[in-house]
Amino acid sequence: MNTVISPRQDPTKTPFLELRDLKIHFPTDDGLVKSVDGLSFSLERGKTLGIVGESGSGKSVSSLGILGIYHRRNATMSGEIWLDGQELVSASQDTVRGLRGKRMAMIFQDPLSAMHPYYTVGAQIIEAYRVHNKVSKKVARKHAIDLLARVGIPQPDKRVDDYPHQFSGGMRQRAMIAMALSCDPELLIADEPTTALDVTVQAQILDLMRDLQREFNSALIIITHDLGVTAELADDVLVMYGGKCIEYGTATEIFENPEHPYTWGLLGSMPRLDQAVTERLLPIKGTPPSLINVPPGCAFHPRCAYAEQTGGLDRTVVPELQLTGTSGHRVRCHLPAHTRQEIWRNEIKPNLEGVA
Amino acid sequence: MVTYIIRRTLGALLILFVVSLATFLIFFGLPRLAGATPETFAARYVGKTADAQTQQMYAEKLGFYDPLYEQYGRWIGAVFTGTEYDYGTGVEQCEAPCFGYSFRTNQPVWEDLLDRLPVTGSLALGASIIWLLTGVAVGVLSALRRGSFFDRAAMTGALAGVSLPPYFTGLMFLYFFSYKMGVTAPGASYTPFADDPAEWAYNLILPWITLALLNAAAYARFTRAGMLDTMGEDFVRTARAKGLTEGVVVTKHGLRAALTPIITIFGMDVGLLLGGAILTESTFSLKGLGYFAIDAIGKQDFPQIMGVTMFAAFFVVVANLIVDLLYAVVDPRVRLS
Amino acid sequence: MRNKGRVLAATTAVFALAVTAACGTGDDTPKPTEVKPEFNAALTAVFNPSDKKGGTLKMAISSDWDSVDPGDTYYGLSWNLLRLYGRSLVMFKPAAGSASSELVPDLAESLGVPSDGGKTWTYKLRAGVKFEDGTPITSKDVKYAVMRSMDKEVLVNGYTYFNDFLDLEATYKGPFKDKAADTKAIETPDDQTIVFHLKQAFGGFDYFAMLPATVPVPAKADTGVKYKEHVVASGPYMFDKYEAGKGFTLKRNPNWDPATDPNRKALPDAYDVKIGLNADDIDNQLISGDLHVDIAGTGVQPAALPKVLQDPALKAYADNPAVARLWYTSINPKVAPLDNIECRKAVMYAMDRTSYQAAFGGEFAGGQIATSIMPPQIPGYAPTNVFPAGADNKGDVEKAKAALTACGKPDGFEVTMGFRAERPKEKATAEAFQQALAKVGIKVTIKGFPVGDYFSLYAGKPSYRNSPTTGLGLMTNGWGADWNDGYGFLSQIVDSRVIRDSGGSSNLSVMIPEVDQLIDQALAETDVKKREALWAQIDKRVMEEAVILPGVWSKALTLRGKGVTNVFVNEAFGQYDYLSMGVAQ
Amino acid sequence: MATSTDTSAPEATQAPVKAIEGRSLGRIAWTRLKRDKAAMTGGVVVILLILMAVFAPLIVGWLGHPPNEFHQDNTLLAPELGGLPRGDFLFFENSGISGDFLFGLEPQNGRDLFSEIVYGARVSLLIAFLATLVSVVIGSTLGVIAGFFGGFVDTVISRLMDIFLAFPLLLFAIALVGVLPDRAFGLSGNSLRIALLIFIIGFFNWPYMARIVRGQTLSLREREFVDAARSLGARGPYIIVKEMLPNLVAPILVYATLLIPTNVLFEAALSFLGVGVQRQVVGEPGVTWGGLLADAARNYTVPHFMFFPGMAIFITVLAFNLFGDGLRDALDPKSKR
Repeated sequence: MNTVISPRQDPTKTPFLELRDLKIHFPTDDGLVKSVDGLSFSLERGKTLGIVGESGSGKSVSSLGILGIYHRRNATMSGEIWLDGQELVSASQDTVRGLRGKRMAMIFQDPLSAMHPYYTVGAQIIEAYRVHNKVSKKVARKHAIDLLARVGIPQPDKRVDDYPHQFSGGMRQRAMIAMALSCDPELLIADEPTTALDVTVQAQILDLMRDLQREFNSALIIITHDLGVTAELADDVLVMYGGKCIEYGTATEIFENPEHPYTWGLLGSMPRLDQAVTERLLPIKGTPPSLINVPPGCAFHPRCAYAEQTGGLDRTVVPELQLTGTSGHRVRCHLPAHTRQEIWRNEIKPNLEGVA
Repeated sequence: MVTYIIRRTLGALLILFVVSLATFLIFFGLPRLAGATPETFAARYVGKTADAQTQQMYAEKLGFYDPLYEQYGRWIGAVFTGTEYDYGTGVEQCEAPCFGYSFRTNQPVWEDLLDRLPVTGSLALGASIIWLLTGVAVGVLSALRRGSFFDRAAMTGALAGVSLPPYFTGLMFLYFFSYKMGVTAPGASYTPFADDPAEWAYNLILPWITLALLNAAAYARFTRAGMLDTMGEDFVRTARAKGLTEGVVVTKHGLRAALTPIITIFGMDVGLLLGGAILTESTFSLKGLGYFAIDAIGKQDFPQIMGVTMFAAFFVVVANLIVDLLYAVVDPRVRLS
Repeated sequence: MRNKGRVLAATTAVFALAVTAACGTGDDTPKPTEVKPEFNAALTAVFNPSDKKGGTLKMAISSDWDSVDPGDTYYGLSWNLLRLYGRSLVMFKPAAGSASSELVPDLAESLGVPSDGGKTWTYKLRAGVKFEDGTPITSKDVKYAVMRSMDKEVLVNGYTYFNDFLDLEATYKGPFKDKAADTKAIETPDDQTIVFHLKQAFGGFDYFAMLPATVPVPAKADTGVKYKEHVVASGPYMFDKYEAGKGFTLKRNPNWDPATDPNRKALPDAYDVKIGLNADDIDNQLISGDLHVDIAGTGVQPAALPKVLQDPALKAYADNPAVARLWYTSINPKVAPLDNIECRKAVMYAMDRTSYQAAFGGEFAGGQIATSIMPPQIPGYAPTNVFPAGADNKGDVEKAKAALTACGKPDGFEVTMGFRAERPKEKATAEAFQQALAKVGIKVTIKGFPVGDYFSLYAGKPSYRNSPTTGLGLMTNGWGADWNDGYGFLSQIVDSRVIRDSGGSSNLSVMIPEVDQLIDQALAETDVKKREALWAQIDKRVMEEAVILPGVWSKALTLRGKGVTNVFVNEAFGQYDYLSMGVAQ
Repeated sequence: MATSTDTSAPEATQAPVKAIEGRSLGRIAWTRLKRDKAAMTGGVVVILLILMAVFAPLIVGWLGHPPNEFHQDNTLLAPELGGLPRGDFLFFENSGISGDFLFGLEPQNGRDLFSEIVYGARVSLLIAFLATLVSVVIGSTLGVIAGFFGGFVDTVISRLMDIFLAFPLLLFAIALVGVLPDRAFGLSGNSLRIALLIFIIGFFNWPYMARIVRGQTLSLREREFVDAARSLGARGPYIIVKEMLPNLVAPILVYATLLIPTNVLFEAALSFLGVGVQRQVVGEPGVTWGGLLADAARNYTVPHFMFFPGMAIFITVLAFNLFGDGLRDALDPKSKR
C-alpha cells in the first residue's frame, strides 16, 4: 500500500496529520455499512483541506473518526490516524478523549441542534474550556467572553448568558466556532460550517475562519458538499464518493484539471455568482449509492456518463487511486488519463464556462 | 407569565366545571332517565324500615324534588360559598369549599376526603419514588448498553411488567410474602407516618411495590427510548467532541434532556394517582381515596361521589398545570404565553 | 418489636404464646393460672373466668357500623357494645349459653308491669343512676331518648317498633321538628317512673324496653346526627376519644355506681376500638395476641379459616357460635309460573342444600343447613322439614320432576334470580341455584343488584319484582333476629302487611292472610308457651306455602383473643359478650 | 445516521437502487417482522388465543368439564377446610390439579378452572377487539379532523381530549355500568352488558388514538404530495381519504395493536371490580378472567385460583404487546427502541 499524502507534503518529514487506509464500518441489522472504506490523506499545520462529497459519501464519518467519537462498541475501525506523531486508532479511548477539544476540535453543521438547548452558550463554552484547563469558573467565563468577542459577537458579556435558541443562525455558528477554539486546537474540523446559513452570512463565517486559522496556525479540514466553499479556503481538495477518496490534489489542480467524472459533476453543480441559475447547474444524475450495497466495480458507474468507455471494467473492478500528472494529483478512475483530460478539456470545461 | 397562569387556571376551572357537570349528570341525571324517582333516591339513605312517608320527607329534606339544575346549582354554590347543614337540633356552617355531607353517615365529605388523602398520598409517595428511581436507572443503563444481555433482559422484564395487572401481582405478593412467608402485612391497615414510621412502611410496602412495578416497567421503557433519542442528538456528539468524559456526556447532556419528558409523565401520573389508586387500593383493602370512591359508588352516596371525583380531577388538572410550569423552568426554549 | 411478634405468631401458633408473652404490649404479663384453651370452650360456659380489673381491651373491626348513637343503630355488634356506655331499661342477661336469652332489668328496677291487657307498660327506674357528668338520670331522659329515636328523618338507622306500636297523636312531630313536642303515648308521672301506652296489646314489650332507644339521652346534650360524636354515658364507661370512621376509646365513667348495676362487671380500665383495619390483618392480630376482639363477630376471613381449622393449637382458641340469622331465598308467588305452588315446590325439592351451605363457606364459617325459617336458638323452635331435599340434602330430583309435572311444566321453565352483587356469598348462592335447578330443567338467569338499592329499588319493590318484564322469581335474602323470640325473628319477614309499594321491606314473598292472622294472635297472647307454639305454627305454615327456601342458619368461626378473661358467647347476639370480658393481668 | 440514504429522490432509475425501493412498505415490514423473534412469538400466541376462544367448546369438551358445572363431591372439595379443593400440585396447595382438572378446581363450588380460563378468552378478546375498533373509529376520525382542519376545530377537539384525560375514567366506567338498564337497543342481559362495556372502554380510550393521529396528520399536511393534490384543486375530504388515509394506516394499525392489550387490562379491571360481564344464564358462560381474579382475591390462600386467571391476562397482554412493539419497529424503523 503506497502512502497517499498531500501533494505539498515533504515526504521526508512526518506530517502533522496523516490518515492511512482508514476504514470505519458499522454493523447494522440490514448489513455492514462501509461508511469510510480506506481513506488516506495528510495535512500540515496552517493548511486547509477541503473534503467534498454528497451526503452519505462518508466525509462526516471520517472526521468524527479522527476525533475518536466512534469506538469498538458501535463501529469497527481499522487503519491509522497519526496526529503529530501519535497514533489514534490504537490509542486508548481516554487518550483520544484528552486530545479531543484540546488539540483537535470540531465545528458542527446546524449549530441549533449541535448545541445543548438547556445550557447557555457561555456555559457550553466554559465547559469545553474547563475540561482541559483547570481554571476557576470566573476565569473560564472571562475566556468565554473573550472568545465570543473574537468571533465577532456584539455585547459578548451579555450574550454569554443567552441560550442557543436566542441567537440568530450566524451568531450561533460564531458561538460554535468560539466553542471549538476555546482550547486553541491545532487541528480544526469544520463540518458543513455554512450550510445552514444564508449567503451573506456564509461569506462572513468563511472570512472569520480564514482569519482565525491564520491567527492560530491550525490545520483546518473543511467538510462540505459545496465546492464553492472549498474554492474559497482550501489548499488541498479531497473528493469522496461511496466511502472512498476518488480524487485528491491541490485546490488549483482540482479546479483547473479535474479528472474524475464525479468531480466534473460537482463542479457543474457549483453555484457561481456570475451565471444565471438555469445555466450554471448541471446536476449529477441519480442518487448516491447505498453504503450497504455499494455498486460493484467503480461505485460511481451507475451514474457515470462515460462508463461504457471502460470496456466493462466499470462493473467488475474497483479502480485504484492513482497518481496522474506530476503535481501529486490522484484519481480513482478506469478511464485512461488522456481520455479523461480530453473529455475535460473538450466537453466539460467549455460547458461550464461558456455561455451556452 | 402571570397572564399565562391566569389563563391556564381559568382553563383548569372550566375543565373542573365540565367534570362536575358530567359527574352530576351520570349519577343523578342518568338514573332519572332510567326511571328512578326522588323517593327511590331517598330510599337508599333511609333505613330499611322506612315507610313511603319517611322516604318522601327525606327526599324533601335532601332536595330531590327540585329540578336537576337547581340541585346542581346548590351543590356548586356550596363549593364556592359554603352552606348550612341541619343536623337535627341545630344548624352547622359548612365553610367553602363545602362538598356537602354524606347522605349515609352525615359526615362532611370534605373532612372524609382529607382523612383519606394521607393514605393515598403515602401510597403515591412511596410507590412513585420507587418506580422513578428504578425505572429511570434501568432505562438509562439499557439505553447505554443497547443490545446487551442486560438491555434485552431489562426490556423483556419491562414489557412483562407493563403487561401484569396490578391486582394479580398484588394478590401473588400477598400470598407469598404475607401468607406463606409472613414477612409483610396482610393487606394494608394504614398507620399514619407520624404515629409509627416503621408500621407505616410495613403496611404499605406491598402496595408500594405492586404499584411501582407496573410504573417502573413503563418508565424504564420511556427512559430507554428517550435516552436513545437524545444520545443520538447532535448536542451529545458536540459534548463528546469537547472531550468530556462519557459519564458527563451521559448525565449532564443526555439524561438531562431525556428526563424532561419523563418529568412530565411523572407529574401527570402522580396527579392521577392522588385521586386514588383504585385497583391497588381494592386489592389490599387500603382505605384511600380510590377505595372511598368505589365504596361511595357502591352505596350511591352522591355527595361523596361528587367530592371524590372533583378531588381526583382537581389533582389531575393541577398536576397538568405544574408540569407545564415546570417544563418552562427545565427547558429554556419553552415560553409561557 | 410488635411486628416481629405478630409475624412469627401468625406463622406458627405454637410459638405464638411465648412470643406474645415476651414481646407483647407489656400489660399482659404471664397469667398466674393457665386455663387450657379448647375449641368451643366459650360457647356454653365462661372461659377463663376472672374478676380481676384493669388493662385495656383492644377491639377492632374492618368496616364501620352505622352509629354509636344508641338511638340510631341497628347492628347487633353495636347493641352488644353500647351496653358499655349506655343502659337501656331492660337487657339480656350477660351469661353464657341459653341463660342469655333471659331479660333482666337494667336501668329499670324490674321488668315492665303490663296493665290494660298489655296495652300499657310501666317501668320504675333504679335510684341513684347518674350520667357521666353526675346529673341524675330521670324517666324524662328515657322518654326523650325514645322520642328522638322515632324521628326517622334525622336518625335514619334502626327499627320502627316504637313508631309502630306507641299510641302516638296524629299531629305528633318529634323533638327535632319541634323542640316542645310532647306525646301522651309516653308518660313520666315522676322522675323514676315511665309509662308506655300502646295502640294494641303487645305481650313482648319488654323486648322493646331492651332496645338501645331506651338508653337515656339528656335533651340538652342532644345534637341530632352529631350526638354520636359525644354520646353521654350512663354505663360504666364513657367516651374518651372519638374519631369518626377511625375508632374511639372508652374510659371509666366516675359517676357509674356498681351498686346500681348488678349485671356489669366492668373489668378493663379502658377499651380501645379501632375501625377500618384490614380484615385479614385483624385475624392475624387476634392469632398473635395483639388484638383481643374482632367486633364484627362474623368469624375469620377465608384466608385464616383453613389455617384455624387445620391447626389444633389455633382451633383451641376458636368458637363456632350460632347466630340467630337465616340465609334464605324468597320464592316470588307473583311471578309466573311460580304463582303455581307446584312449581314453587319443584324449586324447593330440586335445590341442592349442600351447595347452598358451601356457598356460605361450609359448616363452620357458613352454618347449619336450615330446614325451616326460625333458627333453633329461638324459643319455641320446633324441628320441621316440609320439603326434604333428598337423603343427602343434594336435592330430590324425582319429587321435583313430579312437582313440575303437576305444575304443567314437565320440561321446566325459565326464571330470574336476584342477588346483592357486592355479596360474594349471595352470588355463589345464585350460581348454586343455577346449577341445581338446571338438573330438572329450570333455567335460572341470575342478576346482581347494588346492595344499597336491592331492597329499595329492586327486590324489595313490588312493582319491580312482580313485573312481567323484570320479574324476579327468586331472590337471595337474609334475616337476623332483632332479638331471640318469634316476633323478633319472624314478624318482619312473614307479615304481608310490612310490604310497601314504596319498597324497602325484607318480606319479598310471604303474603298469606292466615299467617297475618296468626301473627296478630301471637302478639296478643300473653302466655309465653302458647305464644311460642303459635310462632312455630307460623313457621310451618309459611314453609308449606313454598315461598321461602331456607338456606343456612348462620354460624361463625370466631377467635378468642389471647389474654382475654371471662369470655363467653352471648346467645342473644351470637357473639362474645363484650360487656363481660376482661384482660389478663 | 450512517445508513441515511435519500430515498425520496424522484430520478431513482438504476437497477440496484430500484430493487430496494421497489418493495412495498408492507413487504419490508413483513420481512423485518419475520426476523423479530419476540414479535413472532407474540403473534403466534395471539393466534392461539383467538383459536382458543373460537373453539372453546371443543377444547373444553376434550380436556375439561362444562364451565359452569359444580363438582362438590367430598372427594374433590374438603368441607372441613371450608370447601377448599383437595390435593396439592407443586406449590399449588389445595388446588385439586389433576389430569381431570388441569388447572384445579374453584374452591367451594368446584368448577373446572381450566374450562373457565378457556371460556374467559372469549369475553376478554371480544370486548378488547371491538372496543379497540370503537376507539380507532372515533379517535382517528376526530384526530384527522383536528389535524387537517386545524384552527378552531383543532382547539375544540384538543380541549375535549384534555377534559377526557382529566376524568377519573375507571370511576366513570364503573358508574355507567352501574346505572345500566335491563334492556336497551333490543339487547338485554349479558349482550347488553358486553355492548356497553365495548362502548365505554372504546369511548374512553379515543383521546389517545386521536392524539397520535392528529400529530401524524399535522406532519402529513405539510408534505409536498398534499400540497400537490391541493394545488391540483383537490378538496378536503378527497385529500383526507385519498392522500392522507393511506399514510395513516401504518400508525393507526400499530397503535390499535397496542391498544388491544390496554383494553384487555381495562376489561379485566372492570370485571375485577365487579362491574364486568356476569355469569347470568346456565350454559352461557359469562366467566371473565378479571371476575375469576376477584373471586380469587377472597381466597388468596389457594394460589392456583389467582395464578391461572392472572397468567391468562398476563400472557394475552404480553403477546399483544410483543406483537405490537414488533409491528411498530417493523413499520417505523426510526422508532426502534
